[in-house]
Parts: sequence; C-alpha cells; structure tokens
Amino acid sequence: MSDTSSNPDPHEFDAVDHSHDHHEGSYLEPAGGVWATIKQWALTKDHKKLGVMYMFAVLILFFLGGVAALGVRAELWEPVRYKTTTTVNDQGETVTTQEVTGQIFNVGRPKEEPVTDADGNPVLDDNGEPLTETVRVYNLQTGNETYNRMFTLHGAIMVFMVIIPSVPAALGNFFLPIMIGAKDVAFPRLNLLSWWIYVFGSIFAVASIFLGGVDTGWTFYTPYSTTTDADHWRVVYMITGAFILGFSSILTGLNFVVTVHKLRAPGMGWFDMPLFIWARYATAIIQVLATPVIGVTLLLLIMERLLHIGIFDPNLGGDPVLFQHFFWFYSHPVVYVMILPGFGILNELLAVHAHKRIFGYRAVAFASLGIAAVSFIVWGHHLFTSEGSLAATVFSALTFLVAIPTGVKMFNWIATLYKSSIVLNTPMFYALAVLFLFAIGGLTGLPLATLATDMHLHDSYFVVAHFHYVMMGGTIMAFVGGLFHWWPKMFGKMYNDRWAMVGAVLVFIGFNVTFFTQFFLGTRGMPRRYASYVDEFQIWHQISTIGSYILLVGFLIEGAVLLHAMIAGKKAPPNPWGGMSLEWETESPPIEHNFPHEPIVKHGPYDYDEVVPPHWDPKDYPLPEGAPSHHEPGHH
Amino acid sequence: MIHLLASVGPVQELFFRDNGQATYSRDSDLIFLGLFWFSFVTFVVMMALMIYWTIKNRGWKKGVRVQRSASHNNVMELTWTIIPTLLVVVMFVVGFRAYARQVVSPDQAINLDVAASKWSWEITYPNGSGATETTAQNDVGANAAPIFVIPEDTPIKLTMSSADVIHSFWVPDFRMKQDVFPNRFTTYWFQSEKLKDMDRDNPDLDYPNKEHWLFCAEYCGDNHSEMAGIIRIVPREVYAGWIREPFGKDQTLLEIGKTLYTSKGCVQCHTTDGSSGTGPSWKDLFGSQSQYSNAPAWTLDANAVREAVYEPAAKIRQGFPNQMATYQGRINDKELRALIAYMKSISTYTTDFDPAQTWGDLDPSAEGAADGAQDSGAEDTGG
Amino acid sequence: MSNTAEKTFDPTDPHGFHAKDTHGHVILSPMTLIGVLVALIIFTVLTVFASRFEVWLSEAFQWEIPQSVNVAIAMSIAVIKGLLVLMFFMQLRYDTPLNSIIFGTCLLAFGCFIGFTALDLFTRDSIDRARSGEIKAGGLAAAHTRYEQVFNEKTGQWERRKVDISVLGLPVAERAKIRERGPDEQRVSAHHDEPAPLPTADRTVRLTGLHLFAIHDEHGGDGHAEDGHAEVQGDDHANENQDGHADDLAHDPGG
Amino acid sequence: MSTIDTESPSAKQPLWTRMTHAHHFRSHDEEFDACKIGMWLFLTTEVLLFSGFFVAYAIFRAMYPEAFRGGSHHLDWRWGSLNTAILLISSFTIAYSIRCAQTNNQFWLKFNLLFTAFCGLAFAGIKFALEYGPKWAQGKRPGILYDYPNPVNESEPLWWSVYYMATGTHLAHVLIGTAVIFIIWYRATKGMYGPKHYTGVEITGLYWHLVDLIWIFLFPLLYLIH
Repeated sequence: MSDTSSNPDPHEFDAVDHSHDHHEGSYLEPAGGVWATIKQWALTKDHKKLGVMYMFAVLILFFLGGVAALGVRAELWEPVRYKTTTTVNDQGETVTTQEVTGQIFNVGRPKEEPVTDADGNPVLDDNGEPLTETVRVYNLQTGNETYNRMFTLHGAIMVFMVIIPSVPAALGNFFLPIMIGAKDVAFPRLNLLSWWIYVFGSIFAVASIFLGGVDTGWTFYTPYSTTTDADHWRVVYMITGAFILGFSSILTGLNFVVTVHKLRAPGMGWFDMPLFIWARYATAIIQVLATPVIGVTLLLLIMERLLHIGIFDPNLGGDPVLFQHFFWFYSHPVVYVMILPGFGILNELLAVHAHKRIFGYRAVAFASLGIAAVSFIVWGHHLFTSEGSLAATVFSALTFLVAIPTGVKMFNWIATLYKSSIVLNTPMFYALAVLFLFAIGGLTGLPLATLATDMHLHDSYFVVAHFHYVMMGGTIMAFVGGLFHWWPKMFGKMYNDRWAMVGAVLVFIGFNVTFFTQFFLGTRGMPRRYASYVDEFQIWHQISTIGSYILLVGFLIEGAVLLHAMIAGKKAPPNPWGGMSLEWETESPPIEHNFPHEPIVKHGPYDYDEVVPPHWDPKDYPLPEGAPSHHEPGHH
Repeated sequence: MIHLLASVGPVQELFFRDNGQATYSRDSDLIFLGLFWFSFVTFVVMMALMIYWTIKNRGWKKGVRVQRSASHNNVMELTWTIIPTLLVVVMFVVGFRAYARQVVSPDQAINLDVAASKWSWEITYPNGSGATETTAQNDVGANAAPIFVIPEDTPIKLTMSSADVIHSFWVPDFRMKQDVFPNRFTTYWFQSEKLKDMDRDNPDLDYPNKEHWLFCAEYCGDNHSEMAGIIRIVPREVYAGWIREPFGKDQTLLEIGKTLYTSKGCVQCHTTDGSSGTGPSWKDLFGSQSQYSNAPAWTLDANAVREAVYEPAAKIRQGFPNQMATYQGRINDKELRALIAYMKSISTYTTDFDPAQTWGDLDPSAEGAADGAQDSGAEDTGG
Repeated sequence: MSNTAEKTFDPTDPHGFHAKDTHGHVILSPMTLIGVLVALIIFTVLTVFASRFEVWLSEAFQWEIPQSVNVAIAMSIAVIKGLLVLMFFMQLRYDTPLNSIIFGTCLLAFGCFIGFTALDLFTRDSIDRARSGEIKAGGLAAAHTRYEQVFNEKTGQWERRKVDISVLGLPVAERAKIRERGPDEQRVSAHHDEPAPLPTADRTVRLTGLHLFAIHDEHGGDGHAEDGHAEVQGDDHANENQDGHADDLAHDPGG
Repeated sequence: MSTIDTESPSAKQPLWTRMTHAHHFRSHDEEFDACKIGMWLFLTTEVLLFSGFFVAYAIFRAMYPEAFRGGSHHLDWRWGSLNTAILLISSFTIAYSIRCAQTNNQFWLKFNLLFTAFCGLAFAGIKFALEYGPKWAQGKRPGILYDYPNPVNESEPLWWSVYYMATGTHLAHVLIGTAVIFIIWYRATKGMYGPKHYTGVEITGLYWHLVDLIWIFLFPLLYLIH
C-alpha cells in the first residue's frame, strides 16, 4: 500500500469531482433529434457505446441461436420413425402407406422434376427439351436435413457471433478502458471498424439462413462442407461470414493489447490491474495469434468450394485431416477466447460481492497467461479418432497441461471465499453457479483428455454435455452474471434483485436438467448431431428437452428484469456493490470520457480489508481491526 | 483398487451398457470409473467448502463485515499445483497404456473390409459377401439396418475406408471408435466376447446371439442418424455355416434383392414407395423412360442399372444431384441381378420377371461342380 | 499488489517508457540502409546461383545433390535476408524489445502450427506400425488411388491395378481426363512409375486357430471386375475383395 | 488518430508541426509507440495468415515431392528473381523515405514513396502479365481447373493450388500496400509528415517490409528448391 506520509488519502484523486467546473454528461445522453442520435451511435468512437451495441447484438443473436437450440431439443423429443398404416380403399384393395413420425420441422427441399403427361411421357418445351418443374420434396431425409441445419445454425451463431464477442467485445469494450483508467481504447476508429465488420459478418452469416440454411455443422469439416449443397452459395455465405467475423475479433484483440500496454492509468502497474483485465489481455493475445489461421483456413475453404483447389479435397490429393488441423489450430485456442473472459468476470464477481481479495492474485493472473500459452499446442485432442496414434499420444499429454492452471484457478477461487463477507445477490449467485458448473465442465474434461476413454466418448453426447457445461455454464453464465453486476454501471439503473434471483435459479436448474442427462446419453452410446436415436435413449432426451424449456423461462425472466431495469429501474448509485476497481469511482452511467480527469491509482483492485470503497460511508463499511486508519476517506 | 472400482456395479450400470468386447473395453470402463470417483470426490470437497464458507461468511442479513486475511500462501498454492500435475501424469500414462491396446491389433485376427458411404455401412467378408440380413424398420433407426455377423470370442480386424466423406465407426459396446476416411485406410480391431449363458439360453432367438449397435459418429450429412448397423455376435459354428453359404440356394432373388436393398445401403437414397429421396424412387423405375441431365433419354433396362451402379456419374437423372458413390467392388453381378429382380417386382413397366427364380439358379456352372469346389475348400481349411 | 504511485511520477509517462531510451526515433544513416540493400541483393544472387548451379550439376554430370542440401541452403539464405530486413529496415534492432517479443511469439505460434501438424501427418499410425507393421505410414500415397488384385487372363498372372475410388462428381471426370491423356513422357520420373505399395501390405489371414472361419473359394468367390478404367476384363476370376485375399490364398491354398 | 491544429497562430507552419496527438493519449510519443505496437501485432496476424500456406506447402511437398519438383520447374526463376529485386529495392526506398521524413527532406520523402508505389505496381505487372497470364492460358491452373496436357505427376494440380493461393494472397497484399503508399504519398505532398510526425510513413513502411519479408521466403520455396 501507499506510503502514508506522501499521500494520506487514497481517494485524493478521486475521479468524481463535483467541484470541478468542467461537467460532462453521461455517455447515454442523446444528441438532439432521432437522426442525430442514430448517427451519433452508428459513427461513435466511444468504447462504451460500442460495448453497448455489441451487447445488444450479442443478446439478439443469443436469442436466435437459443431458438435454434430449442428447435433441436424439440425435434429430439421422440426418435424419427416410420409409421405404417394399412387401409382398405374404395376398390377393396389394401393400401399400405408409410409416414414419418417424430420430425416436427421439415422445410423440405426444392427439386427439379420432369413434367409428365397423364401417360407418364415427358412433356417437351418449344425447343424439344424435356420440361421440368420445381417441386418441394418432403421426406425423412429432408426432415433430417432441416434438423442438421438447425444445429449448424445453433452452433455457428453461438460460437462465432455470441460467445466469442460476448464477454470479450461487449463487456470488454465497455469496461476494459474504464477499469484501467483510460479515456478510450488505443485505436477508437479501429474499434468502430471492428464493430461494423462484426455487423457485416453477422449479416452474411445470418443471410445464409434465409437462403435456406447450412448443414455443414459449425466445424465445416471437409470433404462434407465442400460437397454439400454443391450448387448453392449459402454455404459460401456462411463461411464468408465466419471469415469476416474473424477480422472483427483480430482488430478487437489487437486494440486491447495495445490499450493495456499503453493506456493504464498512472500508478497502475501490471499487478495492480483487475484480474478481468488480465484475463482479457490473455484473451486478446489468443485472438491476435489464432484468428488469422481461421482466416486462411476459411479462405482456402471458400476457394475449395468455388474453384476446387483441392488442398482439403481427397479427390485431388488433398487431405481432410489437414483441414481439421487448420481448423482446430484456431478453434481450440478460441475455446479459451470464450472461457478466459468468463474467468475474468468471475474474479470480479467473487471479489466484489464477497468483499475479499482474490486469493493468490499472481497465480490467477499467470494462470490466465499459462492457459493462453498452452492453448496453442493442444488442438489435437479434437482429432483423437482421426489423427495418427503418435500425434494423439503427444496431444493427450499436452492436453493435460491445461488442467493444471485451470485447477489452480478453481482452488484459488474457492479459497477466496474463506474469511469473506458474502452478499448473496444475483451476480454472486451467478458466480457460485459458474464455480459449480465449471467444476463439472472441467472435471468431465479429464476422461476426454485421457486417450483410452476418449476413444469411446469422442463425438458423443458426453462431449456435447462437457462443452455446454464449460461454454454455457462457464462463459454464458459468467456473461449474464457480469450483466447483472455491471448493469447499474452501464445504464445507471438498479434491477429487481428478487426477480432476477428467481430467473437465475431457474436458469441454474434448467441448465443442469438439460445437460447433466446428456453425460449419461453419451456414455451409453448416443452420437452427437443425430436427428434420431434408438428407443432406449428417449427418456433421457425427454428430460433434457424439458430442462431446455425451463432454461428458456429462466432466460426470459432475466431478460425481462434487465429490460425493466433499463426502462423503469431506480437510479443506481456510482458504487452499488462496494467495488474497488476504477469503474466504481466514476458516475453511473459513466460520463462521456469516463473520468473528469485522469485517475491515479492508489490502491489495488481488491484491497477490501484496507480501504473503504469509493463513494461508501465508513460506517456502512467497518474495516477490520488493524486496517490502517488513515485509509478512511475524509473529505469529498 | 481395481477390484474396488469394479465392484461399483450400480454406477457402472448407470453410465454404461453391456460390454461386448473382451479385452480393452473393460480397462476403458475402469479408467472412466476411476476418473469419475476422483472427480466426484474433488467436486464434492470443493462444493462443500464453497457452500460452507458462503453460509458461514454470509453478510446478506447482518451486513458486510470485512475480515482480514492472507492475500496468498505460496506453500498452499504450490501444493495444489504440484499434486494435480502428478495426478494428470498418472492419468495420461494409464490412458495411454490402455489406448495402445485399443489401437494395436493382434497378429492373428480375421480381416474384414469396411466400406462407409453416405449413409450406410458395409462389411465385406473373406468370402466376398456382405450382410445378408437386416433389422426391421424402426429398430435402430427409422430405416432397416444391416446385421453383420461376427463369431464369438475371436479377434477381428477391420480395414476401413470411405467412399465419400469422413465417417466414424463406433460400436458403443466396444468403447472404441475410429474415423473412416476417403483417402486412407484406418483400422479398428476388437475381440468379440464369448456369449454368456443367458444369451445362449434365450428362447426368443433362432440361434444364440448378442447384438450391439454400430453408429456413425462423425457428422456426414442428411441421414447421418440413419447410418446404423447391428454387430451380431454368434457362436463360431453358426458363423462358419453362414460364411460357407451366405444366401441359401433356395432363397428367391426377390427376397435377396430386398435384403441387399437395405444391406448395401440403397435404402438410404432410394425409396420404394414412389416418394423422392436423394436419388429416384425405385417404384415404377425399371423399364421406364428416363431423362438424364447429361445424356439422352434412355429406357431403363438392366444395362442402364448396371451402369448407374458402377458408374453413377455417367448418366445423371434429371432433377437429382450427382451424389451417388460407385459400387464397383461392392456389389457383384449376382447381387446386382437380385437387386434388379427386386426393382422389377415393384415396377409396372416390366412383366419380364420370374418371382420364383432362386439364388442357385444364377450359377451358370453345373451345380454339382460348384458345390464340390466349395465343399473341398471347406474341408481344406476346416480340417 | 504493491502500489507504484509513490515513485517519481511523471504524468505524461506513467509507465516510465521514455525515461530510459529514445527508441522508435532512430534515424538510420544512408550508409546503413544502402549496405543492407546491397547485402540483400548479394544474398539473392547467391541463392539463385546456388539453385542454378545445382541444376547445372545434375544436367551436365548427373550429380544429384540431395534435396535436403538444396532446401537447407535456400532457407538459410532466406533466414539471413529476413533477419536483415527485420533488424534494419524494420528497425527491430533499435526498437523497444516488446516489438521483438511480439514478433517472436508469432513465430513460435507458427512453429507450433507447422510442427504439430507435421507430427501428425507424417507419423500416422506409428504406434500401430511399431508393433504390427500393417498400416502404411501416412497412407497418403494412396490418396486417390487404391489397388486391387486382378487376374489377367491373357498372361495368366495376378496383377495389381489401380481402382478409382474418388467419386465425388466433377473431380473424377476431370482426373479421368488427365489419366487418358497420359503423362508427358519426357518428364516421367522413375519414381512415378513405381506403383505405391499395397495400402494394407499384409492381408493374409494367418490360418492358425481361426482357420475354421476363413473359408475361401479359390477364385475368391463369384466376383467380377468392375474397374471402369481397366483394359483387362477378368470377369470370372477377378477378386471382388478389394485387397486381394484371394491372391494370397491362391498361392497359398489352405494356409 | 491525430487531429490538426487549425486555430493556433502557427497555422502557417507546415502541416506536420501542427499535428497533435489524440486526446486519449498523453503524449505524441505515446501515440507513436502505441501505433507501432499495434502495427507489429497486425504484422503477426499477417504472418500467421500466411502460415497456412507455408504449412500446406510443407505438408504437400513432403507428400508429393515429385509433383512439387515438377511444378517448380514450370516457374521461371528469372522473373522470380527480378520480382525479388524489385521488392528489395522498394523496401529500401520506403526505409529511406522514413529517414527523409525524420530529417525533413520533403522532396526525397515524396520521391521515395512514389518510387516504392511504382515498384509495387511493377511487381504486380510482372506477376500478372508474365507469370499468371501465360500459365493460366497453358492450363496450369489450381485444382480442378488444371488443364495442362503434360503433367509430371498427377498431384501437380495441388502444386498449382498452393502456388496460386500463396502468391495470390501475397499479390493482394502488394496491391493493398501500393494503394496505401499512394495515400501516404498524397498526404506527404500536403506536408503532413516531418520530423515530429511520421507515424503514417513508419507503419506503412513496416507493412511493406513484411510484404517483402514474406516474398523473401516464398521466392526460394516456390522458384528455387527442386
């Protein structure tokens, strides 16, 4: 802590200085008329506005991806079966008809059929060519295809357009500069560009849905992805969308690395940064180093589809497993782009609402970097059943390395709760839920990293359950927790904690009902991406489907609570929870340039037992015995 | 330790179905259960601490009471770094040892060929035949699935390749899967289990057997979920008899054609009820006038069928994609004739069809000579 | 979490970046720049010369220098040239170490990418091979070809013949066209003419305790050849098992 | 990023003396450093973008050595060498233009930038007119488009795929770089760059050097190794 003689008051440079002449309005203040406001938002270079726009885009796409997931679950309510009915027609003949049951969505498929006359002879057009007409075909196969498009849609939207930008771009944009005391990110124009690239890429990807949907799976494995729907452009649109989205991710990551390096507030050394920043920094490194590879991969894939260049095409001597290496060199690190910021938020939630410094700050910070580093050498565990046995062995050994920093983080978080002082509000509930769910997600990773068991579990529902526990239980839950944590700061409005808690509990229960069953499905032999299944699995699938609809109700309640807060919530104080990091020192919502003048950091982000939080009265916040008394803020 | 884990029957039954493989899959199950109990204990301890401290340090009623505590503890943190490191090393080694047993096949094994294509499995036996029986509809998937016969208590080695996209051969009861590629051969081996007494004495079965599902585990397109099969483990003598004479000489071609329609995977793309699939329906197909997108119209006769099977890209039916894989080497002449018999039977455009023609009638050579050759072969190898 | 604010604090330089050095504003002397350019050109001439010299040697004296030497020379020179550009033109030598670290990290990531991908693709099934020796390493020589044993009636010999298993529409036709035209005779290398070994080298069913089940017709059943590209039609005798069990058994009836 | 001071009494001074740093940076130096770090990060992404082609090259070269050996015989080392020389010289001129900006040598700054841009165009011209054009016409095309009657090896289409993808992407970078250099040159004619403000020239120079750097590796791999 600071040397007492030189600076007795840690809040001397407190950023909110009401006596200051220069008064700036909140960043949310509209500019004149409607068009001016739209222009103000569309062309803004303000990281906060961009963060808010990212957030709403992500939430809208989360809804879209969620609807697809609910469709998938509904389809799996019962297996696809033929139902044979025998009837006797007018002539007294028995007629057997078969219909497909268990498919609730079937958009069919257009098909050119030759036109025939009553005798079955082809009808010729003026040029003597056989006339054709387009009919729409509905059968078992087209129903399955509809299902395949739904899960592809779900996967692609959730991965490329929701989880990757959720915490990193939405909350990261809003809070990273504020938390390090900067006025903005290093390159605000680049940030704006990044946002519009994201919009553009998403439009491309979503357009492919309206053109009929894509059934490649979000992993675009060749040679399936290069041959399916061969005469349509929509697959190319989807791949191009993902390609464009990659640039958005790269530019955001690049911007944040530079911001963290150059724009930290005076007094903020590397180890005075909040752990969210550490996590976001590690994420940015991965984004910069891994995303270009998906760029070249998807470029080659587009060329493969358009020109058949053959690099991934076995017919021309290319190798489909090479594609898998290319793809997972990006897509495994990107798993940590998804989860690391979730970890970062978890740190903030735990520290603020448990009023406790994160146990082993440096270990947690270095664990983030460690995970980022290891993430580049473990991608082969997605290929255990397709790659050579030696590579599988090496990758298995390396994969276990990830478990170590992750375990360290888990233990440190649990230890943080020791001697804490917990207020169990909605954000804290989400934090505990993430600990619970991520523990399951992480531990179920062990049998997937172990070669012998993965040979059974690979591409089964066990994997599906595992990554949903990590991606959704870890990242999305942390994201939603972060929304509740920072909503008062972002919009200056408090939400109804009671209803939010009801929603949170429903989400927690729904999530576990949905996905815990899938572990058993996986070990018992249910492959993933199946539109149908053997009858034995039906009970498990039905429980899972029920869970998914509980999840829907939970999320709808949460959405309503947040929207209600935005419209009609009580005004939020600058620091409702008693946080220590810099974002709590400014107004809620923050002013245009975040701080009236540059803040100078005088204490660590988690010194809960040494400093009264900014904007708090010492009598509401009794410091423990032995805390340096001079830290009580006196004057304001 | 192993025995302790092995004794946890209920947990094993919760997670796993019966085991159909005699060597490595038990190791795999044991490793899984070991990891499960390790994870379970770790999880319970962590969650117990989390909940205990959350309640003990609750500040939501009595107000925040910040406590002073250590910011870190190097000894403790090193401990919970080093111990997991050692544990994962153990996990890796154990997993690898079992994996080596999974991927390295013994020298003495029956070699079978597996051909995967959208969306069917085919196993070719040493005598050149494939599956000769199928399940009923709605049994595994909606479509009927081929049944592959495997002798009990025998090491089997599959050499697998794909005709189109990547597939993955997964028999959940063997706890093993392997991807199947269009550009290289991969292998999969297992040692079928000895049939248990309960299977032997089952009065519902014609002969003792035990069935295991076969799935495709790598997403391969529309009917990915229909790409199933049954591995049927039978007594050795049943297998020996079957492989000597896969189709009975008295079986009619129509009957065999129907079976092949499913077991060779035709069912995945061609319907027999007139509705349109990936390919044209076989109903009223044979003898009809066909329009092609890259060739003049043609009456669909036996030669046209033959060409469509062996060189599907040569003539592409109007309104259908060029998606069929060649069946060169996967359907032989006799089988093709059986299939044509089946096509004729459901077509109104032809009357040239003898429903009574049998498999034995197809053999051009004298019946006695063929029998003799087969018998002597059996004696040579069987003695 | 120590606080660093009490150190002599310069608000314009909160992290003390500029107190130490004046990196980033180095003015390179013309002689340095020209020197580097000349060095780069010389190295370019050198690498081209090495390459042409090797071609000349092989054409004039049939001295085939191993390809690894060729690659090593070319890549060493490229690395030296790259370092010159990086250090002087891009000024990494005078710049903050951070930029070098950034670039080094990216090369490390590149190394991981190429290293581990190669590790897989060049050692496929090596654990399996180590013990059984049955799976061909890489397996990729058979990328779009597959061989089967076919009985040639004219010569009375069993022959290995290529079967096209590539069937995904357009590429097949295209490749068939190439094959029909035949390779350019002048450029055919000996290496190319050699058929790749059987993808599954040893398909003999070892008739030990299991021979009860391995019952084969002498001619491998009643198959036929369906090889669309084949000139030989060995209908009655060709083995329809793609990998030639019957071949083995024909020479070794009864094991 | 920077804004121009149009109001102070010094408005008659050259443009570069009036450039102020963006408001969220504390000093001009800090902005310069940030831009440079940002550019280096961007260059890493470029290297990794090309890494895909290098990996594909390495893998397929090892798999089909004959096809790649035969393929590289089709490339003319003379054009490759000429292009290498052009890029090296342009790299030198743009490095020199930075020196000119630092020493406020406005004429040679503009000359060097323009020279560099024309080197870029020359590179592209040679590539299109003397390499891609004739080869494409002969049927030496990537993948399925391959229509050359005398392939050395049946995997040769793959060589052409790698060749066209790698050099094509590199060429796209050359063209983008040329366009950016023209913009920088235009700005230089307005007097925007001088000793106190030359960030634009500096980071454009870095980009151009990277384009050169990648060619330094592509050239021997594609043209020289047999």
